[in-house]
Amino acid sequence: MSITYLEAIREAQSVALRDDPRVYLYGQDIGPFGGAFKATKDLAALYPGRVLDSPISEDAMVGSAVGAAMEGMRPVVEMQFADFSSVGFNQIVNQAATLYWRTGVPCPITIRLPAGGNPGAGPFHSQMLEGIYSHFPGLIVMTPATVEDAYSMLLEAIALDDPVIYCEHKYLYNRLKADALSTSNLPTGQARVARPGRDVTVVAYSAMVHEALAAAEEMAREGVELEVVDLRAVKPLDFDTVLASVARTGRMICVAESWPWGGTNAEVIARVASEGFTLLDAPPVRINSFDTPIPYHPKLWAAHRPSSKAICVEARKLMEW
Amino acid sequence: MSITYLEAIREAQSVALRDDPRVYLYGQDIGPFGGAFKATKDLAALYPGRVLDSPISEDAMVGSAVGAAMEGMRPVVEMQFADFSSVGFNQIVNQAATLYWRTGVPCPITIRLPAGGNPGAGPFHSQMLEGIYSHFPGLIVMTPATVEDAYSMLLEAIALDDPVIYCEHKYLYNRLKADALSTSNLPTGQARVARPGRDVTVVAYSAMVHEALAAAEEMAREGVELEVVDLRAVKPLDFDTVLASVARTGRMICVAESWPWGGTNAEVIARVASEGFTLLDAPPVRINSFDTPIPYHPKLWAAHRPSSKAICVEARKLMEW
Amino acid sequence: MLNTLTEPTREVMPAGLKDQYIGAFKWMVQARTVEEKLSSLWRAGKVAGGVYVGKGHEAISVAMGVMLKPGDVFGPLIRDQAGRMAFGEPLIDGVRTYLGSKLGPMRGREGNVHRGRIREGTFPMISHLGSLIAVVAGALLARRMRGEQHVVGATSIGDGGTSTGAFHEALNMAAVERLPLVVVVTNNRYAYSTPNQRQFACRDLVDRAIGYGMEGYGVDGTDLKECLEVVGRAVARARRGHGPQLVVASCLRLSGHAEHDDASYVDPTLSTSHVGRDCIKVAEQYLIDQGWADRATILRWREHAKGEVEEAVVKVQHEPAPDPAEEEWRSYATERFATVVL
Amino acid sequence: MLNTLTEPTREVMPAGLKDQYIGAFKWMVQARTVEEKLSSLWRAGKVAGGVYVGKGHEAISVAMGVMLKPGDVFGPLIRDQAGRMAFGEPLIDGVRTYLGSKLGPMRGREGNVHRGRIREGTFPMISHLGSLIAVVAGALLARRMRGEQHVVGATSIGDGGTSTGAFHEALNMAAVERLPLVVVVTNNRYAYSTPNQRQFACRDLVDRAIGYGMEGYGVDGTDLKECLEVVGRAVARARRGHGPQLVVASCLRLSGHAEHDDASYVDPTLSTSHVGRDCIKVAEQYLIDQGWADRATILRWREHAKGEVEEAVVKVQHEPAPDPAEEEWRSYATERFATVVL
Ligand SMILES: Cc1ncc(C[n+]2csc(CCOP(=O)(O)OP(=O)(O)O)c2C)c(N)n1
Ligand SMILES: Cc1ncc(C[n+]2csc(CCOP(=O)(O)OP(=O)(O)O)c2C)c(N)n1
Ligand SMILES: [Mg+2]
Ligand SMILES: [Mg+2]
Repeated sequence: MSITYLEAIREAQSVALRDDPRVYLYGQDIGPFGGAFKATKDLAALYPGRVLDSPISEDAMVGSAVGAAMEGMRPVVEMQFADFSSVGFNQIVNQAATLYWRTGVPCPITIRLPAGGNPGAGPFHSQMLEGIYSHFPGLIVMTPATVEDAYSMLLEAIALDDPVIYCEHKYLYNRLKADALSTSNLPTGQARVARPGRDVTVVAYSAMVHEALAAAEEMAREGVELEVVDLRAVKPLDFDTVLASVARTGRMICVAESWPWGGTNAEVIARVASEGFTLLDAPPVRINSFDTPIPYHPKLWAAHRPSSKAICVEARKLMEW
Repeated sequence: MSITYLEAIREAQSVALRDDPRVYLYGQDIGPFGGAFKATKDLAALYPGRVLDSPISEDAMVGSAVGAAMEGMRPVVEMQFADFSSVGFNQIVNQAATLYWRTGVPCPITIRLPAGGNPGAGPFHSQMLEGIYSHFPGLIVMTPATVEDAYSMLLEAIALDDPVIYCEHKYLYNRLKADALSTSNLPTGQARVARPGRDVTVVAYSAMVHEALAAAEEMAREGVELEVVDLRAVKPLDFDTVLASVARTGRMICVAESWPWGGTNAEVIARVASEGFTLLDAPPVRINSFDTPIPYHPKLWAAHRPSSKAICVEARKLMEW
Repeated sequence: MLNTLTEPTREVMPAGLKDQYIGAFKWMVQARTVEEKLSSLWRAGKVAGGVYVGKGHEAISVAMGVMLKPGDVFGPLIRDQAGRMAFGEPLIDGVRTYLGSKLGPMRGREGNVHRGRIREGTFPMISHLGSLIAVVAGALLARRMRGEQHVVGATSIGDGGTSTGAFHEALNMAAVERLPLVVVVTNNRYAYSTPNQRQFACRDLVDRAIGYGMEGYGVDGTDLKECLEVVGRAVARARRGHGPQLVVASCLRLSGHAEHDDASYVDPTLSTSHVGRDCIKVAEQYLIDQGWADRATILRWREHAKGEVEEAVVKVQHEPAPDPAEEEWRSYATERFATVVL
Repeated sequence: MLNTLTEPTREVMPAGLKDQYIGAFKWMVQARTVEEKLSSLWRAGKVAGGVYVGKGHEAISVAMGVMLKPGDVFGPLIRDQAGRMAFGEPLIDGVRTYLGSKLGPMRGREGNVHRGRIREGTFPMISHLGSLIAVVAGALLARRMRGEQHVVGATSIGDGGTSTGAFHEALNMAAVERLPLVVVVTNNRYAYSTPNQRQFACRDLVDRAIGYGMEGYGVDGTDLKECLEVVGRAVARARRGHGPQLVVASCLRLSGHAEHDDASYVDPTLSTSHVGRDCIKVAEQYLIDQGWADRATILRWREHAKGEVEEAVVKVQHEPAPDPAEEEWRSYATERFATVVL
């Protein structure tokens, strides 16, 4: 049996619906149609009355999920694209994120953000917003890079008592396959060494993990070992794993598909600089998309987005530093 | 003559309305009433038909400003509180910020965000969102800390051909006074050494500049010299001034009132670590508000927010490192 | 669309109208009394932040609290002190929240009107106008999914709040889901300083109802009896499965937006017109005309309310403020993230 | 509220109805032709991203383009190929944007329907539904402030788009400012896969007009003549200072949401009902019935359209793609920030 990243997301929602009567799904076209990406295929039929088509009302989608969560439900909201969460933004960062702190009542909602770029997707169907949501207290932000994590982390997101921004990368939907779904897996808050290596730590998450692995493959041929750390979740960040790796390698490249100002790369580098001041033998390197909207044309898009090639270039520079 | 930070903001708008027929103001209660904070006092009477009360519709307020800017106007939108920009968020980050890149037509709008905490203001009337807006390509984010900057930077914001998020700190409104308004001033994109010092660079902006200056005053009594760098604008960041200062002191503390994950502090530290790797003799220090919503009670608020005391504590540690 | 503006129906008026009316009136007096006290405390510098009173809103607000039952959901807004207490919020909750007592429902983390007790069905508002409506709608969706029958949710919004996208999305969603939601718009003629003509261009906000496929009612917000009848009817119809209901109450804000605001912008002709009537005075006259109470009795009620308020304030003033050192500074319910700052 | 659903008025129908009708028809054919071509290019893997066609929307869309004048503002949405061209967008703009030509108005930065020429009055949409309406409103506000008289702005939205907060805020603001804005809601029964009954609960979306204090019209979107009359009337009334106008056109999306979508969810009874009519076939029959054109003539028009489309496509296929190395990667208009990355 082989299962894709996208199927894993569907499977996790199916299992959650099966095992927990408090779970329901809400989003545009997720009912009989099965969702724009088919992440809820057949679920409306399997779980009648629990997979609901919403109007095009992101604010009310999230707001209503918070109200349902107050009543003990565990809503899973699908944004058709991560980019459209910008119109549900207020309910996410002010209503959902603050609820537990204000009232002591948990807000166990999961908001699925189909995120990240694909050729031809353009500036409003490609965004990576994990750095935006992580800035707000009260939100957990997951960025699974593997089929196994897509599955186990979504189940965990639904089980957690806090609001989770679950960033699923559209580029991985059908490109990633696994033989089976891990029933047990690392919990959120623990990063993973995706590939061990002696020379340079490459910190990545979501689709960039695979660019990092490709770069590691290429650099290996040149005798340079990259250690790839998959953050898995960007808030909370597992810092011990990053520091331990940098302690071994003394060099760090942070790769993120999001825009350069602030965000996860800045957060990771700032913390390494502060908490691991003596660990780095060379300047930390940051690789992001360019500071422009995400271009439509595949050629522009490919240049705008960090690539394994760019990682290799920086890795070589680091080795010569 | 003495003028407050708030009066400087009013004055700048008055001058802009007087000198440029393309300028108009739009926001809730800014007309005859003069605004929740009186930042537009008397302007509706002075400039009939150009200072308009808006409905409580932040999305449409910003969206309409973009449309007017396309037609060559220079709208200034007042959010009643920065926190409410969360419901105008999409028009800011997706409509306004991307316009020039998409079309080559500039988007000269200014969005005034009365930002930052005051005792008793609570979680939704106190937010600092400069780190959120800076993440998005196309936005300029200003964070004036002085009466002079409040004035000259607002005039500059209105004159610039790009959308500007102008973060004015409510705590400074009536607490800061100056004798006169500088007619000439540093342009945005240049930071300012607010106080020179030999030992530790303290990077700050907005209200935190004054906590830093107070800390510098106190540390001076202990024979430790803090050099206070006022960033003035957080996007674009003037990095040369920061690096030059760190090159002198070898130690850095970054202070920001915003939440700790990401944001300006992380950005500054990440860049110093990358571009000034050899300059630091001690780990860079980050001081932010706590990672919770901003509390209502003045006692909690005072503890939640970075203070000169906290800066002194960190400065002493750094001197012993 | 039903519009009972002209002839309120008696449909849901119980035999016990008198008791209901008197009970509601007492809450109105209690609300006015505690808010006057909080205002004076604010003027004395004893309240951090603002004080937002419901002067002129008491009749429409209390009608919500009176018509909802225990087990229902209530999403009060800025000017719902009367409705809150009628629905069950203890008087002391408001006092504690305004004075920042650690023992209050918000523990000093939130202040003034940003309070509630979710488990008791009173949802705490965030400041962003309109955003609470979808939350109440979601709670009703959850109740339905859990198979709970005949639950109603009511929530308040102002004339200004109707201009928010959140208001629109939530009403439309509630209508699509046919939720038992009662949305009460209190048109007090101003949003802070902004008059109706700068806020909307329709003849009457009740004309929004048809566009959502909701039942809509206009009501004279200065007349407690009509408020009880119309809100009572809307709540009853929601409970009986007729879907969301829109009630638009007409009144005037008889205070500044908050205590700092002298409201000098209010059109004086409004103040002297029908909408400018003080709903408490109107109700008092009605009680007397009906022979349900005499001035002496009403005075006793007032004195009683004063006494309770004074008692609450004195009690709260001796309660501890939150201590930053003891504060857990915790944003996450998940135990293992409790101490994680980043 | 005006509702001309039943009896469209002739008020603004010029003597030259015949020429106007024929001109509009040709644009409809042109639009259908180019979109069919783009769809086949997409199936052949020659278009990155999606292809969104206006099949079934041509009549209502073209009516906007025909009724607006040069100097007016147009905010087309997903399915407005016909209206775009009628308002003046060159055929090649769409082809270039879909094929990512560097020479297109969006220079390969944006694709498909996200295109426009602001200086010519056609505003490019971002993807977020509803967000363009306020932009068009703002442009009209600016024109008024600059003292320009009799300018009209028209913009499109779908049945699904009416559920956005942005739609509500923009219509309300336009009504408060009494802007000459014509909002055309094309109710094609589905928002992607979502049917009307999961999108709204009112009888007819035109019932939203009264809640904004706008004039509202229903129109049969399958009947070009009625579309021209009703949109013409709305545009004329907006131009004459009667404030914003809401036109709700009734039709069926005769395609998938995008080319990848087989639209198998569409209720077959709708397809065979009146709204399922193909507005181009209906118009063709009308031309023949009126004796304004015979089949041969119409065929010639089709062939002409095909020729122009083929020509444009061939031309564009030989045009350069954007070169990442030459791309300026610039987000800021301000010269001194042009190179500042952070
Ligand atoms: C989205 C949003 N924008 C702005 C504000 C600031 N604000 C608080 S109350 C208020 C006026 C509200 O007027 P209305 O809705 O009529 O209620 P009223 O105060 O009259 O009872 C405004 C503009 C807010 N709370 N939320
Ligand atoms: C705010 C927002 N949410 C979701 C989407 C994704 N989306 C794109 S088109 C579409 C359906 C639009 O339906 P409708 O408005 O009826 O227009 P139609 O396609 O039928 O012409 C959706 C949900 C979006 N573009 N914007
Ligand atoms: Mg009001
Ligand atoms: Mg549709």
